Amino acid sequence: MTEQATAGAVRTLTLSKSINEGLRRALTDDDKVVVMGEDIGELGGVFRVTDGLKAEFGPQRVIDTPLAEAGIIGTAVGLAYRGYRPVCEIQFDGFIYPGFDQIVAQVAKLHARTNGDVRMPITIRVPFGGGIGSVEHHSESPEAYFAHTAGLRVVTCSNPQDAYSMLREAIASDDPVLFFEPKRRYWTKGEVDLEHVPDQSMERARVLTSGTDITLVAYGPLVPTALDAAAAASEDGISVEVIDLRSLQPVDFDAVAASVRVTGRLIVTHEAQRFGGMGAEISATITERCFEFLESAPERVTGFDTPYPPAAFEDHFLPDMDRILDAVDRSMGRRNSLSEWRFDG
Amino acid sequence: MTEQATAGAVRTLTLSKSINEGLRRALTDDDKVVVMGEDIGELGGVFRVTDGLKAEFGPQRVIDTPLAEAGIIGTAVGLAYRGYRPVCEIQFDGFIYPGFDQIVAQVAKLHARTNGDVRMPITIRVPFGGGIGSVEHHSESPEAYFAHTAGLRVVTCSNPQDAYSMLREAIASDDPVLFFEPKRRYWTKGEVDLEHVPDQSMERARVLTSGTDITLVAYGPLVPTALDAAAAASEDGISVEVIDLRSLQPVDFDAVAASVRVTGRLIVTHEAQRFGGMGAEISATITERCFEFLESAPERVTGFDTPYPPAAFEDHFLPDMDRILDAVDRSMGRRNSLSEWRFDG
Amino acid sequence: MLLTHSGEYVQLLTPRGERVDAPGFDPWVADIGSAELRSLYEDMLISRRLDTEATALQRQGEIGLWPPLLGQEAAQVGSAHALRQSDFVFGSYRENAVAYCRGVDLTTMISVWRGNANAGWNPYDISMAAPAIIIGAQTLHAVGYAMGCDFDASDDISIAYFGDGATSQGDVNEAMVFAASYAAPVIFFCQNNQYAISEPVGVQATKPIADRAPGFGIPSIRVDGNDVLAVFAATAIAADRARSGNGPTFIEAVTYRMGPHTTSDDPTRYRSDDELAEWRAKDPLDRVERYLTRIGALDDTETARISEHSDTVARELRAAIRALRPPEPLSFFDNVFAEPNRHLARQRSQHEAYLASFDGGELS
Amino acid sequence: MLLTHSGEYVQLLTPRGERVDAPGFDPWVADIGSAELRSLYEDMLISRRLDTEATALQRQGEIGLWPPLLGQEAAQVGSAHALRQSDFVFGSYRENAVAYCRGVDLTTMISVWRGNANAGWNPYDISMAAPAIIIGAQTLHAVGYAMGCDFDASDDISIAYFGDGATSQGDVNEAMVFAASYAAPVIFFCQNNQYAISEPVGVQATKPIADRAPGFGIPSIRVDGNDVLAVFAATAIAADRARSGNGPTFIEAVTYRMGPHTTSDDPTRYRSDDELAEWRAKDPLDRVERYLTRIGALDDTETARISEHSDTVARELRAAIRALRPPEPLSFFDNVFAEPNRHLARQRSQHEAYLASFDGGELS
Ligand SMILES: Cc1ncc(C[n+]2csc(CCOP(=O)(O)OP(=O)(O)O)c2C)c(N)n1
Ligand SMILES: Cc1ncc(C[n+]2csc(CCOP(=O)(O)OP(=O)(O)O)c2C)c(N)n1
Ligand SMILES: [Mg+2]
Ligand SMILES: [Mg+2]
Repeated sequence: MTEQATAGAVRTLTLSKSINEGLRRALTDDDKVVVMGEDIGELGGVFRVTDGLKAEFGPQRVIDTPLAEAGIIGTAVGLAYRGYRPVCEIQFDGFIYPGFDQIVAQVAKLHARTNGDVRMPITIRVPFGGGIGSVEHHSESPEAYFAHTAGLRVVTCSNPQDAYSMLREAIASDDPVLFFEPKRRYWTKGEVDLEHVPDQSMERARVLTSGTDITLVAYGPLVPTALDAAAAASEDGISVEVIDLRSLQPVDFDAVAASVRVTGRLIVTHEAQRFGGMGAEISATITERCFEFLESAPERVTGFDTPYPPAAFEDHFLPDMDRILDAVDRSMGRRNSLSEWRFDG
Repeated sequence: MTEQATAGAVRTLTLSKSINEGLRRALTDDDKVVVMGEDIGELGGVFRVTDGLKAEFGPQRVIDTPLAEAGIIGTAVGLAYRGYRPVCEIQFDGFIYPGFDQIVAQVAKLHARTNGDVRMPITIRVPFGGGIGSVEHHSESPEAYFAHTAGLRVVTCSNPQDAYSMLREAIASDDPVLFFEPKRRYWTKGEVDLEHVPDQSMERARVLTSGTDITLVAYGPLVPTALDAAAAASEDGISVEVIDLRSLQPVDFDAVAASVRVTGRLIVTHEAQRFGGMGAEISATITERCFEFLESAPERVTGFDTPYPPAAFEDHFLPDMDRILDAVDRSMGRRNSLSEWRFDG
Repeated sequence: MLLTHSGEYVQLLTPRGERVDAPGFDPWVADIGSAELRSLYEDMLISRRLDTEATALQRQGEIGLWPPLLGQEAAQVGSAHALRQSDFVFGSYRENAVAYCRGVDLTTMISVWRGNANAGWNPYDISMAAPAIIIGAQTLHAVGYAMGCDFDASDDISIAYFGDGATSQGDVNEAMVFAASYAAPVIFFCQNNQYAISEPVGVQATKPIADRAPGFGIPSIRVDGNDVLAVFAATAIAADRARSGNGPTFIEAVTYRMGPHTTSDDPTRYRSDDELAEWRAKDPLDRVERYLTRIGALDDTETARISEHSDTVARELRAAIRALRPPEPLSFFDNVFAEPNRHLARQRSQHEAYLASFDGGELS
Repeated sequence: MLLTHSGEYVQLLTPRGERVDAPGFDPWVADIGSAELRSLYEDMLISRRLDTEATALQRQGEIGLWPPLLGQEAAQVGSAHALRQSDFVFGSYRENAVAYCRGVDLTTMISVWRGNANAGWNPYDISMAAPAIIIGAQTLHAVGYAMGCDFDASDDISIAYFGDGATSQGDVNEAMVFAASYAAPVIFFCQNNQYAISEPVGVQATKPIADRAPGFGIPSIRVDGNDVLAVFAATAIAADRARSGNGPTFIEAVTYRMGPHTTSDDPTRYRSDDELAEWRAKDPLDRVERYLTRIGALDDTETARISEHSDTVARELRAAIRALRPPEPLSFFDNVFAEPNRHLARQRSQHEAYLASFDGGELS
């Protein structure tokens, strides 16, 4: 690939358009790739992520399915048995549960079940997360269910380039990948190198800003929020290292641990409910691996342990810069509103 | 209730028979209680837990259902709308996933969805865990999925008295309860006071042995294993406080924190996969609440992040006394096989 | 067992407003005289008005989303009128005309679409469950409820409303299995409005949807869903069967969603103007108006009265929306559990303390 | 669209071993002369022998569990013989006679029931998927596979085996929706063995199971599942339809599980001796033996040869079990992922280090 080609292939795209281009590229490069889901054909998906693909690749490559998530995943399993690489779209996070059994009992386990004889190179795309003022079931963050399920890879992207590159890597992977798309960032724009070659970097976390006081781990929709918080903290003289986790299963604990050994402090933020969420695992593992380095207890800034609330409440439910900064305070040992809560047990 | 009545009501029962008696009592006391599931009628359930109930209460109270878990949970939701208190049996842990959507999107959320107008007093009984040499899907520990789901209560019992009392309390609760039964302990015997009155203690953890060096948290099938480990450790001069967690959502963090503030050390053990399991949440929360008290990093002794393996491997997969003792060593700061792993990142 | 045969289709009122004979069905509308039919018409007209109004309110930013029922008024109003108030309704998001017929308070209904609540009304106030957004899930609830009616030896019944798309979901099929197995007094009411968002019904089914149920042991009726009399008759037959211990019935009401899937949808991407025009000619209101006019049951006075009534209801809807206040910020913690929950109480208090730490309560 | 009508039931060979005419079906067995029928008989007999042997081995503690197929030999062998080796089979745990017909290696088959593996054989070796224990899940896989055959413009097809109980699961119904929607070249082969563990088929269905499919747009055939010729014919018809682009077919093979659900089950708790006796009289092997004997195709030499063959296979099974070695302890880490996985590699190494810390490797 010449420099010119690279240059020519860099375009400014929205995150959703990057995914569209990633799908187009995967469909072009490998005729075993099929894209399937509800309303993805004629309509181009409710977010237009699959816009134009059916017209370009035809109804056997870009498949409008009946309205049944177990059916989508289950037929994808059969297609994988036959050597296909299905890319399934689940229309919204909250609609993945009817397909849960096929995902955890079939997709996740078939490679192990067959002693490695059968591969499940299935990518399951899921627009996830809140902040779009939508109705029930349209704003959930179910990633922890899948990260807890042995046999699945789980990733999420926070910017257009990652959306494009990680999706291509997910589709190319011989293992099943849950690909969570931060739907409220679909319209975020960024430069995308369409010639970027998948390089097995999907499972690596990325340090976005380096810092020395606190390690702030975020992923998907909260990465920009984390960057804002880091900027605000730095005005206050606190140096925050922001890590975009990218892969949620496996987690790049090496990267997080390396950072915490420098900073001695950890904050994890996600939209999902706190109890048993990704934050718990990251806090527990980093405490195991960095106990002697920790200056204060890892903090979690997350959704609450309620169902995702109606739109009128979502500003309260969703972690924002202020709540992260509040945790920054606690992490630095400054007393604030919540400090006392530590000791009420 | 006179002392005599109490005395007369104390019987030595297996854990499974205790559940049978708990169901019998609930069916007797409240004619809105219905028990439903696959093979629970004529057959009395594959573990004979519902033995005799259909003959005693008839087919409208003890209902053999079609083979469909979503159907079982979904019709239970409708019965709850109508004022019933359904007790659903899922035949084995690994068969709960087809009902996952109805559990997480309906049962868990309906009370919140309706602003408190509709109650979901549904108990979902699930024999769970491994160690019985069975085939795939019959030995899983899916509790973390439900504990992470806002709106559900999740409990498990480790002895016949708790099996009886907690089940009655679960059925009496106006909230949905996932009731996990440690199937490999179904044949454990113990004294059961059948007149024990449900006393809202279900969500309280119980300290089984008090100790000063290490807090060892277990639940369900691993409670006896934890007690064995504590006994072995005490021969080695290490004083272990064993806590039977009982409730997994909510967790009685106050009890665990109180203990850790004394011991300064925490070990959590469960059969479920480690990543994102209950151990992660307990480790993270206790680290938050007891950071200054911790002498060493909380340890987790759990199943591995593989699917539950075929029977030939389950002795390796399942935490046992030796693996707990190994963690006791690390927790006490003695170097052992795994100590070096802390620092490899 | 099919009450109608495959491909057949019951119609009592043609698009031109002619009353045609439908043996077997006619007796079930014998009590519907011109006054009753006018009242059906009135509810359909008001439903349409409410729907148009809500769509407009969404365009004006007063509510976030609205799923129009334009074109489905006969299916919803006709079936709702054939039920008793003590029967229980399990619907999807689109059954707002059914809710209207059951006397829903407009404020509570609209609060959902404003984003203030997930389900506005108290289900026990109008014997109608919270709207189900997970496609098909409510059909199992309806069956369970009906089993409860049966256990209670009550002659109450339940009805499940769902769409053509929903018939593909496992839940809906399991609902039929359970309903048949327990001979539950439930009505499966499928509004086949030809689309599941962008997907034409042919993606879900290669045969008429009414043909599905008989294989489960459930008789089915296929009706012109734009014909309020046919819908009423079919629902009355099904309700009578359920009440008299004959178990479930499946109704396919063949209709058309004349608007977008929701106010977020752009139907021009997947269907033609011609198709829309074809269905507009089968409008469910027009035919009743024509018929009533022809038989002299809709004179100018009546038309004026109904029009005024619909203006009033539309005003009420607007007033309802204006009356909506932002809910108490932390109330989303309150109804997660029915019983006190220490874990959540703690989180709520923490967030309260956090909010209090802002000068002037910046976030609340 | 029903290839058989509701309640009808295709039989070519009566329990007494009489060949009866079955118009429409007879041509499909025209190629089955006495040699071919004897070979079907031989496979059925060996299947039964394997099944009896495995049951005995479970009683002796050599394997942990066995799901007997006693009584279902005609359904499995008859259908398996109507397939090509390049067609793909998706079955449940009970299709061990199908696996035998497809040439499964007995060691790999039995390793599952010994607890050494979750699926013994390599699916691509015998074009037969790993057994599905989650009831009904495999039917969707079969449909997806068939869609793939179609996309490949191959005339390979797939077949899904499942039980009467499975028909209640959402997955099986969704599989029919998808199969119909894409006209997938798949055969739905339901062995209605009258029970789902303890539950008689009446709990799942109030009508013959074959009646379910036509409502989905899938023609169905109901056959005497204890009649190997009828089963063969029905499967051949279905396979031909699939191969020639006519989409899915549903077959209900009416049979009986003469043994327990698995070796852990006690069927006396839920069914009568009389019922068993009634079905014993309809034994799938007896009738073929009677017929072959009558037409002189099963003389003493043949009987002796077949008996010897079955002894050999039984010996092979015992040898296979004795040949099974405990698997390498940590191999359960190895195939979770197809690609290297750092997280799991780390856990494996940790556990290895842990095991090494025991003197003499106590745990390994
Ligand atoms: C389980 C699930 N999957 C997907 C969706 C997204 N979705 C919302 S409405 C809809 C189409 C429903 O079609 P239909 O059942 O015909 O009802 P209609 O909207 O036409 O009234 C879809 C796919 C959902 N709400 N639930
Ligand atoms: C999803 C699921 N639920 C429950 C079970 C437990 N189970 C195993 S076999 C069986 C009965 C299956 O009956 P049927 O489909 O008729 O097949 P058969 O065993 O008769 O061959 C049940 C309930 C299971 N394996 N999977
Ligand atoms: Mg529709
Ligand atoms: Mg069966």
